[in-house]
Amino acid sequence: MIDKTTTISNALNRVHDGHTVMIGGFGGPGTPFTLIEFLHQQGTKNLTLIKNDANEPGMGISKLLESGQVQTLIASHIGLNPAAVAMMNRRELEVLLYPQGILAEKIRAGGAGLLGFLTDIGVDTILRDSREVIHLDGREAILERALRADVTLIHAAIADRAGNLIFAKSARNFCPLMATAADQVIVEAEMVVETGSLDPDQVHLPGAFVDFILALDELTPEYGILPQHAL
Amino acid sequence: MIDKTTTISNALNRVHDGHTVMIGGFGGPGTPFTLIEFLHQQGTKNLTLIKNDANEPGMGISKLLESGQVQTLIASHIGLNPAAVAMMNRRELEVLLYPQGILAEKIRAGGAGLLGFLTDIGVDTILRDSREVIHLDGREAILERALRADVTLIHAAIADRAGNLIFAKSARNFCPLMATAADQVIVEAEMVVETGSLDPDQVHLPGAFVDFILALDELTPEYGILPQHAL
Amino acid sequence: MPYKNKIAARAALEMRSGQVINLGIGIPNLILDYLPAGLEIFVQSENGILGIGPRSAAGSEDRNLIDAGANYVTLNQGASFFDSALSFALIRGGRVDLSFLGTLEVSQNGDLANWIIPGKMAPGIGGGMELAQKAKRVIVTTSHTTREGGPKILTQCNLPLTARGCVKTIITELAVIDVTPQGLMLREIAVESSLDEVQEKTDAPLLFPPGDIPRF
Amino acid sequence: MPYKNKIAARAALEMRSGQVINLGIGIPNLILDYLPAGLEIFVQSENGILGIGPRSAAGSEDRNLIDAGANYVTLNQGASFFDSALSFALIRGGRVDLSFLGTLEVSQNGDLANWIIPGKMAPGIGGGMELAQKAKRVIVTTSHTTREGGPKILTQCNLPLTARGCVKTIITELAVIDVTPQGLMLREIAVESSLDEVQEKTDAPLLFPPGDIPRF
Repeated sequence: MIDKTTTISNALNRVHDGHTVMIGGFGGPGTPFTLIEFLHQQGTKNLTLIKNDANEPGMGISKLLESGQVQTLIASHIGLNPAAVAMMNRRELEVLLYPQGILAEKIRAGGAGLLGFLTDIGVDTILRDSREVIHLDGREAILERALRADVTLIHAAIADRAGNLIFAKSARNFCPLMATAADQVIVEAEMVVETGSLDPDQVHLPGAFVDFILALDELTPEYGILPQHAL
Repeated sequence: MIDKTTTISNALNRVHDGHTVMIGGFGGPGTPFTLIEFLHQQGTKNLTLIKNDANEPGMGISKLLESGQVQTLIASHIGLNPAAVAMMNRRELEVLLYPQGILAEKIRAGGAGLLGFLTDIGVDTILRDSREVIHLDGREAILERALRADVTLIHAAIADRAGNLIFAKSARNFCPLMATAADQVIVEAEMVVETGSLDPDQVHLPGAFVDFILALDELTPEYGILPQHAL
Repeated sequence: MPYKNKIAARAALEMRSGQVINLGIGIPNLILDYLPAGLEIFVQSENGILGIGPRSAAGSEDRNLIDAGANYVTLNQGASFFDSALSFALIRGGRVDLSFLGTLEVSQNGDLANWIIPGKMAPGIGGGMELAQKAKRVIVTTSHTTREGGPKILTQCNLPLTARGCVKTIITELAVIDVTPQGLMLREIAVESSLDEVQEKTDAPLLFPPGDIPRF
Repeated sequence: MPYKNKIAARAALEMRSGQVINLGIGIPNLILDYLPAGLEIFVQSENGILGIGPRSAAGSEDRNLIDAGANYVTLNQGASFFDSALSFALIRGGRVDLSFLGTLEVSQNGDLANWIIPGKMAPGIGGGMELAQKAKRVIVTTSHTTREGGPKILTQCNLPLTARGCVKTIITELAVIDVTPQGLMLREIAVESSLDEVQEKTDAPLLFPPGDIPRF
């Protein structure tokens, strides 16, 4: 049987200096902390990262930002990470910010093999000034290009050996979109089950989009409850 | 508790002469045969239908086509319905045909509140001649507009009273896309369950997209196995 | 009651059963604490949830279940999860009935400015621009004035806009104000405030309905 | 063996374990009957399935489970269902390794024409154009000539194209032909055929590899 599980080093040596890497997660849930930590240790640099947010100082992709491994971050909102904001303000990090759903659509468009899409979001704002604008039926529309990456890193709750994935609750977010939009897709999974044990109607992402699976041995504290966000 | 179940007449009197109506289904699975039959009996006319295919003679939307209730059909492939092909060839029915995935994207774009998208599908073919073409980085791209409808009619396996839907196997197809892209969405469901009984991770379409639910009392023969496609 | 809670409590009365509602960060996040009895709403969160309930009690958090403001939350009956693209299809496709947003400035014609102070604060737009532009109804919940006492409700915004003409109602600790084609119409006034105070702290002319103005 | 089955049996040998494969209507639909032992492939269907198995035996059909050709089918282990947009994301996004398509005409540079005969047949494009343009490899499975004996493999297509330069290999009952930058290269020839017959029925020059040409 096809078995896409592999070692973390075999998976991550596909990420090279200068690569564009999509990283799943919205805040903590869905963030592949283990893959990120290894990428941090591996020292791969000059990366362009695409992620909704910048996690929080000392956590997740902030490790890559703080260590200077990242040249450009494409995101939606980095307000929860003052370290990233400070790097952006000091121009140590190029940050491209998009409306959150527009970022999601750009990634999805890349995954769907489209060239781009047209939206009216932001046409009446200063966003327009930094965008491609075309005219449609006498009104302005912003043309947004599709985004693709060399590699996508995501976290899943369950994977079968063929790469079919199930996400848990709000950990789904950008993960399935990003998995469609990269040349190579690496998944860390909390549980790996035999192919055939998932209900085909309940698979969130078909295995065809997945190249490598890392079975997580343990969940480090980053995956747990963050006291600063609890009551 | 919110309860979106209603009678078929209360649901379908939202479909008026001249409306654009999206109808789910790919072949039989996902086709809302009961809603279509009632729309046929209701006699609503001058309709623009959007459906992947034209079903087969005497079945599903072919009833609406054959009775002259439809002015325009927007579809991907109508080859399994010689009655529809004949009407098209006699110019009794206007038929607009798109590549299947482009049709799906046009509907999805409407549902996602986009104005349109850009694709290279068909740029090297005669399709190009009947499309809007723009230039992107020195290459031609086809601009496809988003599609929306006044009403969408779809079939689901399970609905809860709040409108959360689960589709069965290949009956999913265009149904969830079309449910995002209409002002009013009417669902016929094989089973209606109490709100709270579906696993939130297994819902295929969130209830926010659903306006009316018809609980099917019985499945007419159209829903069954079609001998012409069996071994 | 702290002013933020007063605003949230008043804002909660604007919701109707069956509505799909998005709650922004800050004051909007307090609204669920004042949910009127019997009201059944579906709270959407940009990170792919419909059907959020109150915040999780200490010790009962689920590591996989946060809202778009990173708070651990609970779920109501009938909830569902989906990806970020569908979440914003729901928003941009017009299925969000009501969006509560905080703001830096709001103008008399409903312009909203709440995401950037050029040269000072620009952490990103998040989901706010799409909510502001596409929700069926946008209600701003905000302190009536800035921390320094300056007006936030203006004839026109000075900061870059989030969306133009999107705000339908402004709820502050002093007043409930509707944005109408004629201008800002005072709908309600706080029991501890006065017409003079509200007008003084509002940098745009206010219209008054005929008769007594209800208090809240 | 009928010619269609002969083509399907030969085509089956082009698949590799782990590949995502789309099977068009007609001859491609017969390929699963000749799946080499031990080969594990993932058959995708445009209507939202990955992991299709053989057609359902009479009496065991599932009313909710058809392929894009309307045949009742079975599922393999590891199958999944999804909507039509994701199904074509899989196709246009480049995750289909191999697409088998029938054709009306195919040219020496790999142009494919299989969806329209102007004024005569135009039932729609279906998923064929996207598969032809975006699958990593396109193999045409077709009778070598038309029903009337005319050539289908041409110097250039006369019919409107489905996609330009997309075909990598042509498999007929007479030959396996690769489309190369230099032209059509004969890779294999049917045991009951001859070089002369293949060239005679092909309206484009054929290149021959050095040495014996394998038979199938």
